[in-house]
Amino acid sequence: MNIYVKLAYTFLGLMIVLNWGMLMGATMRKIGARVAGRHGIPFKQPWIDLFKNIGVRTTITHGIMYYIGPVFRLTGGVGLFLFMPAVFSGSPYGIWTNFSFEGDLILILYFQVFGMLGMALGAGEGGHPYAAMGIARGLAQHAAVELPLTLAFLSIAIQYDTFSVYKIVEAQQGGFQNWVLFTNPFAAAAVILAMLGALGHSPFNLVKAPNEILIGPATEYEGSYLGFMQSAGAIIHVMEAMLFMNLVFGGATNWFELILKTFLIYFWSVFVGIVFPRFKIEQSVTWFFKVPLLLGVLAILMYSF
Amino acid sequence: MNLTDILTPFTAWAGVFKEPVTIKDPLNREAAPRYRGFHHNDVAVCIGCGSCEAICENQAIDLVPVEGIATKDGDSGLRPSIDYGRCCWCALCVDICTTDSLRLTNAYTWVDTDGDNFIFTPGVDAKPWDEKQEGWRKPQNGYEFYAKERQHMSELHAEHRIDSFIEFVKGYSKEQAQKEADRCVSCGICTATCPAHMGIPQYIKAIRNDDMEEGMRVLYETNPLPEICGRICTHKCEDVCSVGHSGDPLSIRWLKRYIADQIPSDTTKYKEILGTSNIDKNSKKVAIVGSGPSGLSAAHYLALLGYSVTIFESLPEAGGMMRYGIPEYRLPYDQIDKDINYILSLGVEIKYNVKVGKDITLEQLHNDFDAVFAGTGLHLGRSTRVPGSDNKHVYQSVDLLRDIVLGKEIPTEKRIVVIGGGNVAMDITRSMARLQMKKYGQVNIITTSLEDEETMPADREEVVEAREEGCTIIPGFGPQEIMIQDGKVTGLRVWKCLSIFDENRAFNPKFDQNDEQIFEGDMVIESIGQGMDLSYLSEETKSKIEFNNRGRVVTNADFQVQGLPWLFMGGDIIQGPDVIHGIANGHIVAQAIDKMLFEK
Amino acid sequence: MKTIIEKLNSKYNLQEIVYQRDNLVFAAINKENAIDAVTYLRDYEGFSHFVLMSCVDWIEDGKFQLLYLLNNPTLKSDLGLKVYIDRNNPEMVSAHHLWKQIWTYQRELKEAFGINFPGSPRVDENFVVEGWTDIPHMRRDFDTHEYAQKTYFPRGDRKTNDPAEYMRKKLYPNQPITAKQRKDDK
Amino acid sequence: MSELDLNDKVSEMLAKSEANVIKSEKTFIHPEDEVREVVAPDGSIIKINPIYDYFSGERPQEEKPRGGIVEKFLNWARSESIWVLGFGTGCGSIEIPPLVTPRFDMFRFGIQMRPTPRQSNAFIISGYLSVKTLKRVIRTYEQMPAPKYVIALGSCTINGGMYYDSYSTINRLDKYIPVDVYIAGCMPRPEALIAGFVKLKELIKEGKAEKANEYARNFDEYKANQKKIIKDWSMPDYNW
Amino acid sequence: MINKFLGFKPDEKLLPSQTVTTDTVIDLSSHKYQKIWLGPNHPGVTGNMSVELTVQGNTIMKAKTHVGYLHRGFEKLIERRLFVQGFPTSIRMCVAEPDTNEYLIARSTEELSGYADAVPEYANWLRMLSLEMARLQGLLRGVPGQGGTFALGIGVQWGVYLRDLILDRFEELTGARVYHMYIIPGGVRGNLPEGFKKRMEENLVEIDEFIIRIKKLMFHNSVFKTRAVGLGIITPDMVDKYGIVGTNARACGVKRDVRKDNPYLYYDKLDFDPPTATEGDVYARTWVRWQELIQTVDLIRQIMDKMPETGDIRAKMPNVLNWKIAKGETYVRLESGRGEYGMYYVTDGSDKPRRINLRGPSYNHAIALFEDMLVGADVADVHAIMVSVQSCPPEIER
Repeated sequence: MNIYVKLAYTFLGLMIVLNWGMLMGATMRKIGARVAGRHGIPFKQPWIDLFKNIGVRTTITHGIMYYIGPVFRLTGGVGLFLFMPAVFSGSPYGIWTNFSFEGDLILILYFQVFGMLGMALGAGEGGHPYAAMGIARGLAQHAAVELPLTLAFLSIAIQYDTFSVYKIVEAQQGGFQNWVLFTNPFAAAAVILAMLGALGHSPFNLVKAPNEILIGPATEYEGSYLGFMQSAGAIIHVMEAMLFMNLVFGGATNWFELILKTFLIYFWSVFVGIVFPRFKIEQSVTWFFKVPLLLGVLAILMYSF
Repeated sequence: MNLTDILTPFTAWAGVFKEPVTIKDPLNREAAPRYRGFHHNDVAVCIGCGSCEAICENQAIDLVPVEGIATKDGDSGLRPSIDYGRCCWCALCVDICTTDSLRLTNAYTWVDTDGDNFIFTPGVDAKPWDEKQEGWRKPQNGYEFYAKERQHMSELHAEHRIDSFIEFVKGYSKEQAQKEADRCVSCGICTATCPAHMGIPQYIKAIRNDDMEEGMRVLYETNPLPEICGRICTHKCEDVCSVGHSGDPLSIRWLKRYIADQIPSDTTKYKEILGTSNIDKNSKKVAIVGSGPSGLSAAHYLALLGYSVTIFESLPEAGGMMRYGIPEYRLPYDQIDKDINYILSLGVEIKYNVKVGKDITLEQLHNDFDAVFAGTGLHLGRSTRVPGSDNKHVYQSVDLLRDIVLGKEIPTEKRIVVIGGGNVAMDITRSMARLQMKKYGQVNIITTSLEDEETMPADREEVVEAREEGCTIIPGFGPQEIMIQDGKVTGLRVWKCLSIFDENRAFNPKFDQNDEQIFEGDMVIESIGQGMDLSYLSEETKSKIEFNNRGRVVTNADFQVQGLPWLFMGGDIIQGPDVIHGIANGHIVAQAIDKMLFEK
Repeated sequence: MKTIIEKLNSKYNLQEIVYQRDNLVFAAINKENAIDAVTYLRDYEGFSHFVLMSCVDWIEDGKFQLLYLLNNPTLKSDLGLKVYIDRNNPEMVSAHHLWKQIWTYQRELKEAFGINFPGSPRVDENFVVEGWTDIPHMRRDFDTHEYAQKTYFPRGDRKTNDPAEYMRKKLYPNQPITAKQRKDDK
Repeated sequence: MSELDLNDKVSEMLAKSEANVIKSEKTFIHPEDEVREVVAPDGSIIKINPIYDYFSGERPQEEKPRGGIVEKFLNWARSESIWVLGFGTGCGSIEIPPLVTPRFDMFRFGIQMRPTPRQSNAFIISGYLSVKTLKRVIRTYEQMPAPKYVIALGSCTINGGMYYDSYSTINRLDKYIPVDVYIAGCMPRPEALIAGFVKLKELIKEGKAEKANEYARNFDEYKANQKKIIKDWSMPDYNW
Repeated sequence: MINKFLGFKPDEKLLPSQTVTTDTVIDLSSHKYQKIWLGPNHPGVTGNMSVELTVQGNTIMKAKTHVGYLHRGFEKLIERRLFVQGFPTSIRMCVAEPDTNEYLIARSTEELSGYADAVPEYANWLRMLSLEMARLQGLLRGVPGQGGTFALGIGVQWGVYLRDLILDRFEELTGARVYHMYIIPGGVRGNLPEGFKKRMEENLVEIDEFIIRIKKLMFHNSVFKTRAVGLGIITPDMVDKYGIVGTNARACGVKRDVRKDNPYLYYDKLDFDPPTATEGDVYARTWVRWQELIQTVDLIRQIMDKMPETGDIRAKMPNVLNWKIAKGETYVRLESGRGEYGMYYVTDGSDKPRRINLRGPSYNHAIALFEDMLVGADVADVHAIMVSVQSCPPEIER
């Protein structure tokens, strides 16, 4: 396939993911509102918010890293998309496999941290004490989440003897009994639990706890930077869900399946998040080091021998 | 951490299947029927008393003039304007509103971009909520900010008072007076209506503070006859009292009497309180004809200003109509003397039994004095001029009342008919009733008037009291004939009166001839009004002055007679029979004479 | 309660003892004995709950009246000890060692009335107003309305009319009636 | 400590306490904001003035609307996405919880709460403002990015309300920061608040809610008013 | 066991919080500490106040409460107002439970002017109803609000909705949602509207159901327990030392309730027993408040049962514009949702009070107690502790 056509498709895919991310966010908020007994925001709200943010006139700078923070975050999201197959079409060179390649799982693990690092740098430059505090919490928690997650991924990699996400997806085709969820339950369990931390909902959202530290890293961001971060957030949420879908829940063979599965995966964190308050950072770190890590270790042990 | 604690919270998700409880259209949601929203004022009912302004703790209410609402008796012409930059919607203004005109609707939305727009006059400036009926109104069930009922004035019971002329209204005790004074909202609307413009809220305040000397000073500022006025004033102030709009009006008259009663009858003490021990005299002299209320009032204020005042009185004692027209049970003579003695102690001289026009002419007075004030009053009775009214058993109430005071023999018959519905009619009715009681041991007196029960000019309590005393009062009949048999009066034939005035508000009674009644009586007393006796004016003087269509002398606002600048006339002969008007006239005349003599 | 008051009276010589209710007594005590008495009440008579500390400005007597209101949870009774201090030199012994919250009250009184409590922690810090330059704001001679009027731009040219005065002007403007009004008119 | 030192300390303390009985007219500068000398890493001594060194001293500039269809579209977006700062300045903030909860649910109108001034564009002044809060409000208002809107609740912001005679609260808000919409009431009901938002939306759509530019234009006037009552200024003239 | 085995729990001795006391010397220039401000522009603080924190990492070394952002000088303003004008002003002293202020003002003036026994019985029952409704609406916000401090927003949403229903009833009864201005010296300002009891009962049924839901959501919630248990402990010996009252005292076993100790209105005719707990931590305080919620619902039912059908609502009092009270002083208290709430009231024979002084429970809870409780706590817990001691800034600074 022509590289330009490929690029064009990837870009189209990115747009779909961006819009789906926004719609999904709105839907989740509406569901949350429904539990509380109200209607919640209109579905179009994220887009309006985005345009509004672009329309903000005042821009305040705190230095170059302050600009780059949101860019890093967006890069993290886009990077995840670029190197991960979106829709499985039976061929590693399919239209929606993007730039997936052998060993992309390792890159993906890196990109997961990338956004967080960008935020750290930008927020640090912003100079707000709450931003610094939020980022310290964020990094601590991220490390705690990353550990069981990585163990589970490694276990899956060992299971299928590959670091290619495409191949892992391919291996899971042919019915849900082939999903990692059933073939490697320990790794799946570790992922499902660690997912709660990765998707950043309660009880693991102390990073941006408004009760204590306003909204943490993003405290100083306004206008188009914030818009940037919102769109990055929308992409990342879908990408995280897509990653777990690909690795644990058998991937997607068409866009509809992708949308359904990412929705359900994302919904899982909302499902837990609405009814549980948030942990303090040492409590959440302890929690991740307890159950998910143990499961991750078990998963590794299961396939290492 | 156990499994229940992990799983139970998920029960909250049950809510996701329920219909949201959100209010669909919050912009048009009706507030509760009792909600305290925005103000509405029924401007037609409101009298602009300003109680709302007084009780507002935020100074949110201003009283502003409103176009199309005139200032008149009992209505200041002002209406409350409310600053929503101050209001806190406590509705105290509604709760105290004397007329119940102010209320809060249950409208609550007012959004504006300009903060200056939030001042408005409810009821005048049209607002979207004007038609709303729901909202906060004054609560019921015994909720009142000031007592609605006046303090009961203790009186002698009818049985005990009917056979004597002693004063039967006992006056307030201190506790009663303070409770009554406490009802006042100090609006001051009464001041304008009072002909003398007395400082009513001020002296009521003095009662609340139990400061009688201050009260006395307030009284004497505008009224030198407080004891008299405290008893027999026509209290027009009480008719407009804002407290009276939803409840009994304040007993302003009794409160005035209370103050005056508290000060002992001692002219030195009076002078001490009022600060009139030393008055700088000037060389001007003023003559006053008649020692009625206007004459005494003028004398008082002129004396205060330093004039030498001489009063010429045709009767043996001072007081005029107050003494010779009002029965003793309403106004005891010692109280008249109390007020008059103080005035005399200021250096006013009275020449008794001197009838101007007969013993001395007005022109002589003009020569001897710098100015002359004539307050000669209405001492002539008016006749109904119905057939038979020239009979000798038909009397004039004024004459009878005067004769009672003078101690003459009063012809008292067993059955008496009185024609008239005013206070004088009541006075003669009740006086005659007392005489009948003394003479025959029973009362048999019928009083009839043209006006019906509601429009009778007499004070309500007079009518009630008269009935208590056994008098029969039958209003609404017009006399047609005094029936005479053998030169003796046997009764009065009357027709039912349908209306008194015609379309042009001219006196033109209409009668229902089918409804004829005959009130039997051995004597008839006419009490339908009094006329003035201007015989002391010489023809020459008369030719210089003008008379209006009612036969009264035309004066300017200062009661200076047109054409004769040295002559002032006032009191009943100008204003009609009313003690407080007389006092007010006297005061104005005193000021005018002062102005005339010193500003020339 | 009566016995406690009597005991306290014999010990410290109370004045102005008022039984406001059965379980609420106010009494004045000398400035020197006040903290002593409060300590005694806390330690020996069971008045362990400190209710409030307040101050009343009796400007006409030139005095501040401090109030220590103590509560006895077992007797369920209150005792208010009043201390009069000189208004021109307001100073009182600090009681912050007795209860933990008293320094807050003393800090507030310092700001609101200008009463000094030497040794009380943070007593000079701002409590509720910031950068206050006028006389202490709770003193009676501080006129808050006047201060607000001249400081805070009240809106608009509102004008009100006294009904009696307005009616006089409308209905009988030329009749100078009372001595006072005569004076006003001139 | 020698006796002499102790005496000095005591007299110093006394002087301090005397000075505090009636505070004299002086400029209040917080200790952290005082001009001070610090040793730089290279050993040189530099003088710093925190208020002017740590903050931008620049005045606010007018930012004219671009106009045309783009501006119209943006105005529509702005009106449909009003982010309110979660700063309860007065008692009116008690009616904010009902707005964000099921009964009135203002999210459906595109109105959301934001915790930081940087991300908010509407500021609800919920009633009276004490001078102490006014200082924070000015600081917060200036930190909000333009275009920004101010909704003033209740009598207190219009003409002082109940507290017209209080020494501590201001009488009219528009002397200190420009106000877009006033809502009458003490306090206004949530329904009235929603009506206020509807009005604000209309204004934004019509392009009339440009009060941030007005603030920049009349900056000196506003500052003079603010400084007249905030004695304890101790902050830069404009808080970016 | 597994914790020990895995050894993930850090050695508690090494945690800084264990070494921090109120006496710890803090030298800011050592750069070990950072100063951060919580509030006043901060969604986490209750009302409009601020806490100046000196932190080391996540641990608070020192805390200072700053108040005065809501200062209006009520006590000064009421000195300028007539006796009847006091209550609309006073009600704004505490926005969370406004009726308590009205009652105190009314009761003080009645007591000092000798009209204390003249208040009609019906009015007193209505006063009690409105006070209990105020407590109920406060608790409906407060109990889930404690969950809200840990980001359990859903309970707050329910709670505020139900509070709104109670506000609707208030609107019906008093004519206003929040500032009711209902209890006036001498009585109250309105009778019970027709059908009020029925509508109230409907709401109470809904609240009963909510009480169960919130129990499942909060008190059977592992994460809530993890956060709240053992946090911000008040020990019984602190109660008298800091002047702690109300639920804060009851949650550590010191049973103090003005309704029981010095019964006012007709509380002695009602059957209730204030709930207590022994632990004295945030969880216990919330638990006590939750039980109080049940009890308040029950009390409202009892009041509606026992109150007379109708009657006079206000005593015959002097004209409000001319009302003067002889020289005197008193202290009146009641049990608000936060504890003993009292007013010291001095009159001097004029038509305005000489001095009033409000004793709000927050005055002690949110300054002296709160500052000392924060030392050694985590920054993330500041909000939770602040809400759990029920700080209410407008009543501190008035």
